[in-house]
Amino acid sequence: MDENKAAFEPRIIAFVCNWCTYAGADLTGTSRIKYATNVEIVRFPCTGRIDFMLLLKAFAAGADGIIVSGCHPNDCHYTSGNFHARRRWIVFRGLLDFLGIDVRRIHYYWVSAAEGAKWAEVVNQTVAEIRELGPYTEYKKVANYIEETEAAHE
Amino acid sequence: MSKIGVFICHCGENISATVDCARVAQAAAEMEGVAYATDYKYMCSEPGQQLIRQAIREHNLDGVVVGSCSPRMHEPTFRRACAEAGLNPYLCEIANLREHCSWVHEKGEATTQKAIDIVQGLVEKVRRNQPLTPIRVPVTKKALVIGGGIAGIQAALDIANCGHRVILVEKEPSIGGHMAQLSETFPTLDCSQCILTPRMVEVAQHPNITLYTYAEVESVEGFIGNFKATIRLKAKSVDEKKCTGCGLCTTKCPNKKIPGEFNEGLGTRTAIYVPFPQAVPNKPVIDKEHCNYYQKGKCRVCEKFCPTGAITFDQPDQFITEEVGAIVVTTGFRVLPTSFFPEYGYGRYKDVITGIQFERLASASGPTMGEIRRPSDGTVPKKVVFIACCGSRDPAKGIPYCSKICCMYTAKHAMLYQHKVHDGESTVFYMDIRAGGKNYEEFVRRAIEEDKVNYVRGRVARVYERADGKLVVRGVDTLLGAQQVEIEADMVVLATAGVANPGAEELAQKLHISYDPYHFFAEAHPKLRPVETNTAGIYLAGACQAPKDIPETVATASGAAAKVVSLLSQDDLVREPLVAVVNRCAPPVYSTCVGCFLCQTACPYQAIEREEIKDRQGRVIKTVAKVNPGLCQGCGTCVSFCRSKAIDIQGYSNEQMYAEVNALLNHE
Amino acid sequence: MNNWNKQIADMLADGTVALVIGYEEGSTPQKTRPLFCHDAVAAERLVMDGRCTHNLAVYLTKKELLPAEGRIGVVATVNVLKSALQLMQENQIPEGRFLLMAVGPEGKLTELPDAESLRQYIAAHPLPDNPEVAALIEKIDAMSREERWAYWQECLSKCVKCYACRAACPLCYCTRCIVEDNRPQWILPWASTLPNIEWQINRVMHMAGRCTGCGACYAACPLHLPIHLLTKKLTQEINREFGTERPAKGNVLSTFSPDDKENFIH
Amino acid sequence: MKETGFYPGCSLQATSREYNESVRALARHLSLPLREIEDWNCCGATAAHSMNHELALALPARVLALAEAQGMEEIVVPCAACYGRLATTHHTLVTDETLRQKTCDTIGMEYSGKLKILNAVQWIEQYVEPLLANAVTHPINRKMACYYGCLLVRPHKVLQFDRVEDPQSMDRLCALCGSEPVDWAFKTECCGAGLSISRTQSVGRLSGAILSDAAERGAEAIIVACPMCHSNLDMRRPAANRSLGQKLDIPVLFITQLIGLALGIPRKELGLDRHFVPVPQW
Repeated sequence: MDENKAAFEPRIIAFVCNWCTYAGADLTGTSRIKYATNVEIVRFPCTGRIDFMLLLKAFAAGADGIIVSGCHPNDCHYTSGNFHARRRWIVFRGLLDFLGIDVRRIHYYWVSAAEGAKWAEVVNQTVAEIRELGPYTEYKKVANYIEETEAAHE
Repeated sequence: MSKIGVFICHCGENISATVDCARVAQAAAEMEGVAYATDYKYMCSEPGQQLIRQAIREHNLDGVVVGSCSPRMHEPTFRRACAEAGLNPYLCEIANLREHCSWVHEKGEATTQKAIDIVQGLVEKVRRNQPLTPIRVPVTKKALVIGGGIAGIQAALDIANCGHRVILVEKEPSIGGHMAQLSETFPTLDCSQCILTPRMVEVAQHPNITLYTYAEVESVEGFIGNFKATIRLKAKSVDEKKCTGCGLCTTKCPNKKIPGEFNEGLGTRTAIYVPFPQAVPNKPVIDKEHCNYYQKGKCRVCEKFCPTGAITFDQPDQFITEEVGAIVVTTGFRVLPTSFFPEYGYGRYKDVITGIQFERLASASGPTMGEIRRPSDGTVPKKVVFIACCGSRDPAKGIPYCSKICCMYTAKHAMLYQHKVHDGESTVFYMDIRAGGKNYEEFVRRAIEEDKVNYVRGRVARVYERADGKLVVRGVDTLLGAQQVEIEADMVVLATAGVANPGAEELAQKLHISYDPYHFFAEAHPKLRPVETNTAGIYLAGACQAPKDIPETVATASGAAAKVVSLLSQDDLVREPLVAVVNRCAPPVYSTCVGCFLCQTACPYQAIEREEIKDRQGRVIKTVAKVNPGLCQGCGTCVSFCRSKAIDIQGYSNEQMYAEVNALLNHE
Repeated sequence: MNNWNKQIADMLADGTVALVIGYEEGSTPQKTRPLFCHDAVAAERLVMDGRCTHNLAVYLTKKELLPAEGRIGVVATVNVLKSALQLMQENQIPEGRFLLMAVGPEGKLTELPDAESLRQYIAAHPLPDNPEVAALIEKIDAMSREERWAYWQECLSKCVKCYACRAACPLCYCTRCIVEDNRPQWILPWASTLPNIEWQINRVMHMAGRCTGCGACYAACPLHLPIHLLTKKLTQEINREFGTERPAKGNVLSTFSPDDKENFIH
Repeated sequence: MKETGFYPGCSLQATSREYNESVRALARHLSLPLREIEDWNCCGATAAHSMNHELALALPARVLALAEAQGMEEIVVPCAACYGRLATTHHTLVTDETLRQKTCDTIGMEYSGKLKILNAVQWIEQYVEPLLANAVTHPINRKMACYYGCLLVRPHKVLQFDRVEDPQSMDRLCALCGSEPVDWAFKTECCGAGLSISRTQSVGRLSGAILSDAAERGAEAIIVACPMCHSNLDMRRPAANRSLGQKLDIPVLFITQLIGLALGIPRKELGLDRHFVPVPQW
């Protein structure tokens, strides 16, 4: 990997459901599979609980990338939370793309409680791809209200 | 200003090998709102827990973050420790420093920094945690069992024997279900009625069981522990108290040619009838659709002959309501009729029958007294062809699933036929033989090897009646190089697919339980919660879930009964308070919920109800959503759907999650 | 006086309705404006033609503007009817409270007393798609992602957060809008690019499967920001992904199909 | 009246000219406009789709694209084999965008998939049936066995036409012509199809079984809507009779011929004189 790219360590937030992906990530741990440190996990009861606003807030707070992951279709602990989430993401993603928000920075996965190895792959792959994309400067720029106003004055 | 305590566990060396635990504790001590932070070798050990309890008391902590293993491991342990020190257990959160950090990263600065971030996220979250109390739901100690087949009978008896009261509702005039129709049962060939009827009698005599036959569930309201069921008692036109069950009326009824349901149309019954001799209760009902008096206004012969004056023509349907704490659905299944199959003659050929009709022919109590005779002319068929998988495993027929019981009962039928007609010839067309079960494979082998049943692996394309009236079965033998075979048969028995009962969908909607594309009721979890539904307090057993044989049906019935008994043995139901709540606020707003109720379909548990907010005069000011904490399972789908953020979920509230996300990213 | 004006005047006179909401001549000949008729005399001023673009359905949820008792007539355009039907499905209009009426080409007044009649009338009177809107969306779709971002950033940086788009929309009827929720403060209250973008994303997501495409949001925007393109695009996406049929109960986002297709979840 | 495109295919130019003639006679008699697709080619039946998937799509796709380019909204394809190929290709192309693009590239033409493809029976149901009640002047009061064969209703998933195991559409049309459809068992059995030339004996056996069941049920004619079925039941009658050891003279008519007769169209115009087994005067 070239030196400059390696210098950038992306900040990534993972929104995961408690029953599948959180448990899957636990299994990665118990299996002692190593992965990149860039991802911080937030635990939700279900992907159905993940508010699209929280994704936007993560970007606003400085995330360079986001992982959303839950139970595979038909495996939801609450039977249909992931189906509701899937619909929400289909619509949301289309809207973000139309607005020019970089949808390549939001990665969606199904990771079950048995897929410890997959979780490590998911993290490493996402980190690599976001590293390739570089920091999400354009979003950070509008997120910073003060800098933005100052820029306008100049 | 909050006073959070942070406790970093080394987990021996499991965490401390790669994470600098002391530095994490140090960093935590400097976080806003943190009053105390420390690290310790084994936080889950008794001294470790004591350390937490002591710190809570000494520093008056109002929140705790334990940085340790996964919350899925020790969250209950640490929450209990907090509770012991007088802190509400829901004010304790676990930072997963082992599975999500120390075990998956190498030793280094980044790893320690990540641990600090995780702790920071949870500190911010816990600052916004609310003390919660477990939800208590009172339980009505009575169960409703819907359907009086073997599953319902077993479930009712098991529950009743544990000392709880049971209401058993059966829509037919007698309990017994399909099992009462069967001749012998595989793989032991013991007589079905001989093992079933004693249980039927036990139900009737059990002091804890109230039996309503000829009755149907009209509606169900309420939730776990607190259901209210309305039951329609269809008018039997016979006063059960006066009727002695002498049966004189059934011998006198002039309308004798009605195809009997119990004999699957192979025998007849009268308009006033008892479905079968061993029926429970053994008292007749009048089938209004076929009764001369109800249809034409004249007759009343039964009334004239009844020695006790039990006939009550003007009896209306009655409605009763029962309050119950749990419901078991055991409504069973049915098999497709032969008219479903155009390729087998659409039910036009009298001697093409279903498996259940064959059961009646083979049954000693059946229309032929157990002799195998053709429905068309009453002769003994010398050549019988059995066709397995009629409809089942055939996506073109809309039934891609395996009906599971047919392989076994077809083997049994062929065997019974060979036992009864010694010079008979039987052929079974099959796709695969699925004989998984105790002594099942041996049973099938016996049919093939000892009873010389001719098994042909292949599908039957067509059954047709030649102009001379002979049935011709045209199929293929795939083990003989896909050769076409044509067999003349005196009788053809179709192992037609087991399908959901008509009305299953309607009942599911009444009960708010889900069903699969084939209208079989859906389990809460196919493996780990096989007798529960998605609606708490409603359980399933038997073939209403999918075709099942008797042992499996009885096993699920006892399983469902165990679930019911464990529920009814509690005075109160205690549930985790991690449920959704619709906000309430001061007048004139009352709640920021605008009552669009679009959230109702987002809830998989029908937990969202309507609540009317009224003024002092009782006028409705506003109708808003209300989450029934007895039903809510805490998925939070409604929370992220609600536009005005009027619904929030305890334990994962908007404020908490927002704060956690921000805190995780809030450093350079 | 048109025949239908007379009919409405009669309804007001005999108390069939307590109030009629419709349109009257505006301050310039090119425009009409909303009119609240409380008596038969005022009914003479009611007009109905192609200039009536204001979505009157926005008043149906404003209790403070409506009489406490009695039925309220609405002389409606198809857009008003579509919004009213949506409001009915969302439990916002009490059954029988409003008498929706449409005026046909010959001045024939059609009463639409219930949801079913509304549904039929709307189905029989499809509104043509606005080719300009479609062309604009196509133009933006054709841009590179960076160009789209630059376009919207530039565009929405001008928003002054007056919330006229919200006020004009009949379906933005929440008692407390998410922008007024400060626990947490989902969207910063001041007008600056990011909060402006976040507000629009929220507004549009909340319209998913509900927006009737009347364009009132755009018409109300004092800065003429093309925010209606967002809702229109969303509706297009929803129609493409889940079909044009809306669920009979619930909403596009509060229902699902196990067969929903996407290509981005791995 | 809307014009319907017409794809005759090779059979209707050769062995089944009477099918072509009778379809056109019906259209003429009832003033139903038909326009033959210009420059049509072989549908590729049997040979292509058992050898080369790409070719099997490209051949029918060109026909479909031509029809579309010539401004047709729907086409009628009387030959059941052609119909099967065209309808299956249409279904494949509209459900698989990649294949559609690839096939369009191959043929160098565009096909949007908006075309509606009718078989003869569907065309009759849509245009002829509504007129029958008034137009039937010579009801044919005979017993008929309607034989659908394998191609007309299969694969059901693609064609979505009639009941696959027990089709009824021709039975209904027969009744409208004054005939009595018989209930029989061989409606969709195999006639031997393309083996007509290579294994005449097999065709004789299979067709023989069909003929004998129809005859035993009292049918006075067999009604078909497929040139292949017609050839096997009519032209291969000697082979069938040999296989049966009988001399069956039950005639085989196209559904269009039966309707034509009921409408009083002269036998010559319907091509009834072209059959091997003579059709009696009814």
